[in-house]
Amino acid sequence: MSAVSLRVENLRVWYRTLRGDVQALDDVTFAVADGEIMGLAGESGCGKSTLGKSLIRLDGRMRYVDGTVELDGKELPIWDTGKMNGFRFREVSIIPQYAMSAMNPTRKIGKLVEDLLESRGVGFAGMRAELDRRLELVELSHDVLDRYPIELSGGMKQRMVMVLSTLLNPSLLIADEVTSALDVSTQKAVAETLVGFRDRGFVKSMIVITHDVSLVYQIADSIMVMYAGKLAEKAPTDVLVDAPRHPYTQLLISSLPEVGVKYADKRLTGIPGTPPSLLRPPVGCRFRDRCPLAFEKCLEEPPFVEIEPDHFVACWKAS
Amino acid sequence: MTVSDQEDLVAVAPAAPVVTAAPVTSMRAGREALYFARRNRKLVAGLTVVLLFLVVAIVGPLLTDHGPNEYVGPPAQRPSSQYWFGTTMFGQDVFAQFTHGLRSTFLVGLLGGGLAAFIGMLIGFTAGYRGGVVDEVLNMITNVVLVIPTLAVLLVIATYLRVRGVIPEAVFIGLFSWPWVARAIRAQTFSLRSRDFVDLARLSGASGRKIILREIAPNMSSYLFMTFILLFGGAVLIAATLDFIGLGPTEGISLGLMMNNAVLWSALPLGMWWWFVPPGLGITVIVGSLYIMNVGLDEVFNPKLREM
Amino acid sequence: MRRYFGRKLLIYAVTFFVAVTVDWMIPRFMPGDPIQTMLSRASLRPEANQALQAYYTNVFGLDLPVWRQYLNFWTALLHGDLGVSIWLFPQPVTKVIMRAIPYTLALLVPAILLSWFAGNKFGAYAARRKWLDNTVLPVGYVLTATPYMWLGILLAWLLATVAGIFPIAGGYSFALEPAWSWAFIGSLLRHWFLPFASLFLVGFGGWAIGMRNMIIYELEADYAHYLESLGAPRRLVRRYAFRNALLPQLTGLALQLGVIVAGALVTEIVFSYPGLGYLVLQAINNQDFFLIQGAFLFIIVGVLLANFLVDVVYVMVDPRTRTGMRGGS
Amino acid sequence: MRNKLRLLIVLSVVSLLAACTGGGSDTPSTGQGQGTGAAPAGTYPRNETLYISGTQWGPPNSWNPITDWQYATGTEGLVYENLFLFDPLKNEYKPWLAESGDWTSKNVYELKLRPGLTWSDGKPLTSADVVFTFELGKFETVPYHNLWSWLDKAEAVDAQTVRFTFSEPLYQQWGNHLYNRPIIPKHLWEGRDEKTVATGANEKPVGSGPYLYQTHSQDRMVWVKNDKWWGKTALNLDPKPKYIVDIVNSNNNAALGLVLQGGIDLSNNFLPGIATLVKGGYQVQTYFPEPPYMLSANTAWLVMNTAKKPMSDPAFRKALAYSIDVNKIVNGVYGQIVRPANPTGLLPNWDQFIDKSQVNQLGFKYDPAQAKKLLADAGYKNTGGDSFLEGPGGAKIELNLIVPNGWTDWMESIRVIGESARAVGIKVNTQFPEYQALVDARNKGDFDLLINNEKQVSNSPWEYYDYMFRLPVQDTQSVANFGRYENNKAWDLVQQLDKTPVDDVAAMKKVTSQLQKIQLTDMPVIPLWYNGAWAQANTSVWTGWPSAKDGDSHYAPVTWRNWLELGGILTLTELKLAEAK
Repeated sequence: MSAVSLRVENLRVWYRTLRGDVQALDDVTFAVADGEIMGLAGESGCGKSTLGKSLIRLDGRMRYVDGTVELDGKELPIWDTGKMNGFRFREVSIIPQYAMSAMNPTRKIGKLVEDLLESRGVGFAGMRAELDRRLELVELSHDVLDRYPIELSGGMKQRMVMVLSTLLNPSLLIADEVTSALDVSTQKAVAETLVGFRDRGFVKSMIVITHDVSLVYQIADSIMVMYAGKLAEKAPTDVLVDAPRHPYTQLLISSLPEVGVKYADKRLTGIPGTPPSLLRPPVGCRFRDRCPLAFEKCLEEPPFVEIEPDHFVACWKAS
Repeated sequence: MTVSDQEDLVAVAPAAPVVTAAPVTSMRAGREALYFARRNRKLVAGLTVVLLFLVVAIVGPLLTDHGPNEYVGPPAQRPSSQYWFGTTMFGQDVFAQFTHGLRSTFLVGLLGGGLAAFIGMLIGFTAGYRGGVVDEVLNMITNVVLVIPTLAVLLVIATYLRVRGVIPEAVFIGLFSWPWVARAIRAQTFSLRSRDFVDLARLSGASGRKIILREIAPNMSSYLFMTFILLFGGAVLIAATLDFIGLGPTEGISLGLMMNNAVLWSALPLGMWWWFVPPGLGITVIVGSLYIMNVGLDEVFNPKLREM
Repeated sequence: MRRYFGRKLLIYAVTFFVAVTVDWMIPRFMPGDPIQTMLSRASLRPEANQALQAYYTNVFGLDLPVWRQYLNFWTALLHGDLGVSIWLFPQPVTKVIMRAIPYTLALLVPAILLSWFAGNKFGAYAARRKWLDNTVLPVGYVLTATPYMWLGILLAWLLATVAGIFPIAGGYSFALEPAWSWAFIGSLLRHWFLPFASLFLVGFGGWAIGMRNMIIYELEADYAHYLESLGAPRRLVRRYAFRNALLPQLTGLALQLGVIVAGALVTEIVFSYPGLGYLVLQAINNQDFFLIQGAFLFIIVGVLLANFLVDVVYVMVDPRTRTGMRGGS
Repeated sequence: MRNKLRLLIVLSVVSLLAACTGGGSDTPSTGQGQGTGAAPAGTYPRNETLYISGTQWGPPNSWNPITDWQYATGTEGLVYENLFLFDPLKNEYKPWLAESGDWTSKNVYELKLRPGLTWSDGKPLTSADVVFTFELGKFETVPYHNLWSWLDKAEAVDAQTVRFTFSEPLYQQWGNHLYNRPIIPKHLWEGRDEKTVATGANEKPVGSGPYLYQTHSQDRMVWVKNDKWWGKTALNLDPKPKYIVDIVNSNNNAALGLVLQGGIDLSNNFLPGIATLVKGGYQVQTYFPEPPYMLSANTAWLVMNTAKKPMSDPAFRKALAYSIDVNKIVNGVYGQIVRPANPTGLLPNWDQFIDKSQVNQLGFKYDPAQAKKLLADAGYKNTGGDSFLEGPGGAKIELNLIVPNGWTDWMESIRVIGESARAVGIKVNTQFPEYQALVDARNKGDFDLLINNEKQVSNSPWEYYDYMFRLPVQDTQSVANFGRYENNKAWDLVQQLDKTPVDDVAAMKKVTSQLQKIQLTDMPVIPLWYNGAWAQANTSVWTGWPSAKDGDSHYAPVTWRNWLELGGILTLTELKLAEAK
């Protein structure tokens, strides 16, 4: 694949809670190439959404610990909300989980877009033509701009948000559980639209966060699996699906008889136990207690190494 | 309506909670709430103050061997070691009056607030759960009572009664301060009614009453509690107003009555501040801490608001 | 939207009807005989007393059958006639009340509006600004928890009795006759200020707190987070949050009206400000039920109107009502 | 938002203006007050204005001298005048409009008016006006209608002389009429129908007195001096203040505050704590420099419902009288600004009518032991096990003592009475019903015990005895004998007293002594204390207030309804401006 677009190195992001720090992202290192759509999968609470968020906006309780994020060679100052503003929307953008309620209910959508653009120093008038074009693209009539969010159906809102988030052609788009709220048929449409955006060059690269492996299977070039705040495995889609190397990935895939219908979200019935608390994570491999293959070496932390081109795994057995 | 109703609740009393639909039923959540409760400064502080006054209200009167209205000391004495809060024009012990007044204040709060909460819930739940015509009717009643200024009605009732006591006063206050609660609870019930755990109960053939008591109410328990606190404060303030106008209890004593007497007996020009400052201060502090307590509770039950 | 208003109007209509009926009952079902009370003030010889008793009973139409009295009350009411005051006989109740109304309005209208706007502005400003929040919160809570009359008493004592900066009582200086002179207007203002201040402060605290809490909810709302993720400046987000938070505050205003009016009444009493509240107290002390009746009706109608006003404003600012899609949990 | 705020300022200003116009709407615009609006821009110069308060209990609303329970105080006395004044301090009639008046025969009274009397509109005041005034009483609804049941005719002999011929002369009552009937201008009232006369508001009153209507609003009544007043020459009296501003009673705070700050020159309010302030160097003066500070205005009675057990038992009533610690009320509640009543209840100015020796022998005083003894002797025993007595038949005794809610001094007082009574074993509860409810219960005889002081000081103790003994008892007793005490002998004596000429003091004494004997042995009502003629004067602007000090004038410095003709008016004429310091 071509040049690297996003490079994340040793990223650590913790959650502040009264009980102490939850180490939601621990020493995460990976890269996304230009034009790559990377699926990001894992159980809920594995840190995938945290990763997504931390690339664009840390919320009140998230704390940047260390690590670097580079986008198109420029470093993203993700620890500094103020500095980060410059990159948001223009360089990095997000389609949030809550697209249904992402728009101010008391503002006409057009006005909302205008306010937003103007506030970012972009003339609304100048963008109008492009905006209309993209609305057509997602099969929204222009007059949605004169309506209030409450007047739109779920699917319409979803598409509106997609258009809005990508309006400034960001280099990286984070799509966080974009389909979970929708019914299967529209899911497909949305997924295709995402690809369409990439192909039309509205966005360079994309991280599609989901618990629906089947979805990423359809649209992603590569898939990255997380477990308990750490990366488990990253590989090109087919490789990961056909020949997963990490025991967790294997269980994840095998638990879906035929890729597609089921969600990896529900606790893996096959495996006894639950993911470890990230308040005081265990030393060594975090999958240890549940891992069928676990052995004493697992007490040391396995590195996330490239065992073959573009295929990274964090498991002593894999290497 | 629910959107605005939720909002109503917030706006009604400044400290009013917006209910986050997150049900706090499971033990874990319960324990967690307790955990945060103990660490919430607002809640702890507010609670402490209220309890402190409660203790004074309960114990205080026992410290004085004379009734609140007896002439015990020399008239118009400044606070002294003998009379901690000084004495009135007639040499009544202001401290004794204050502590007894606190009692009636708490009584009015509990009784009035409690009654209002009860009626509010009764109507709110029924309207919200049954819906349809019942809802329409109840909603109409609610709105009517809502618009009529409580005090105006209480004025009339008060003038009507020849002899008045604290308890009837509390009851009447309760009878007229429930509407906003009813509306808010109705809104909540609406949103909960369609939840699957309610459906489940309904399928399992539970009676409406059971469902409300077992499924819906518990899910709003935190919220109902906060509502009661607000009603408590409200009742206390209304009572104070009535008493001050001279329509309070014709027997016994209350904080509002103390202020009323202080003004009637021109404590201001005579500079007898110790007569009119304590009662007002008492009410303010109690109600104030109740409100602050409420914000605390809100933060406890409502993770979004917790400041880390 | 038409349905929305239709519903509201119906509610107001019913309320009005109920209120008027209750109102009508006041003098008739109170213990004792108002006429006898009035005459008991005149130390008359028994003979004269009986003659007058009969005469006045007839004047007040209290000798008619009850249902007749009720109908007459409505007809009279629709002609804006609320009967004759007993305490201030032979003054018509409407006239007596009309004299007091301007003072009450002069207190209420500015106090309500100013405290509402200022409170909201301030609360919004304080929200999520640590040190301000920590100072505003407590003060605000203390203020809203303060009984109106107590604040009034304190102000009266400190600023009028002790410091002597402001007058103790009355609507304008006792040395003046109403006139379009600066002296007179100034005097009006000086007498107006303290009662206004106590109303304003209590209200201010309440609204500030309310807004502060609302804003915090709004800033945590999804749309706020989305905007921030798209790098929208704080200003924009806060502007939206404020706008949205105003709506519940508006409904709150409607709900609080009754309480505020009550507050005005007691405040007037503290400063013996010649408004409606002071009048009501006098009417009560003098058991002039016809006057109480009138005042009661005025208050209710006032509150009803104000409520309706708020409704209209609400519809103007909240699209959800306008698009007829209000609510729907 | 800023512009919104601006809008608000505008709003509030607007509403303020509303207030101005509203406040003004009910008053004639400056200077139109009977064409005497000398006041520049409607301000009253402090050194020409007398501020009084404590007389007007509500917005001025009527200037009709006939309805003497609701006219703006001052209507009678300042505007409309009486034939005589009566000075209760000296017990003498002072000729006023009348120059003299005599009983020319047993039932003919001849009245001479002063020459040169004029109405404020310039017309002369003659005997025709006097006749007219009295003949108005022929209207059923005019309060003094019953005068005509014993007055036969009133006729003008000449411009100055009026002859009254009585079918049955009631000298005491007549004496009362002489200073209580404000004289009304015939030329303005002729042809007014009964309704207007009996209930009209009579705006813009035209009288003969030293002051004229200037203006009024809810919280004040303003009078302006009548420069053409006949009294200047005829009486050689001249009230100094050009304006009298009568401030409607607000609350005690305001009143006392204003008095202390010199905002009120004379307050006839009951102002608690005044005793302490008189000594406080506030330039506040009362009639007596030391307790009781105030003159006595009326007697507060404990009225017992004698139609009910056990109040129907004289022994019980007497015991109750002995049980009450009046001094505790006088000192505790009133701070000594009232004085305990004489056992006869007669006011100090009727001292000559009190049969001292008889009082010493029959009179009661605070003596719990004696009270207990009386009760025991009369067969009241504690058989119920509680700490209270039961009646001779073993009937439970639990009495309610009531005063109107909000009458704070009385509310405090009956707490004391309740305690006293309980101390001797009589269970008395205190209750504070609303005034109206109380009046109702009182008139219907549906009460146990209450306090009443409706009879004011007057020209004759007859008023008091009429109040105690009036018969027959009707189902509603609206003005007298609330206790429903029936004693024909007493009532005969009262009527006999009424028929005794006012100047025949000896004859009067003979009757009153017998009445007192009945009263003291039978105790139909219990006299408690003398309410004061509350008067607190601030001397910072006006001096020359009446007081007990010799050298000062001795009048009742009271401007209450019906008190101007008891000397209040003379208080005004005695005032001087304080020397500017």
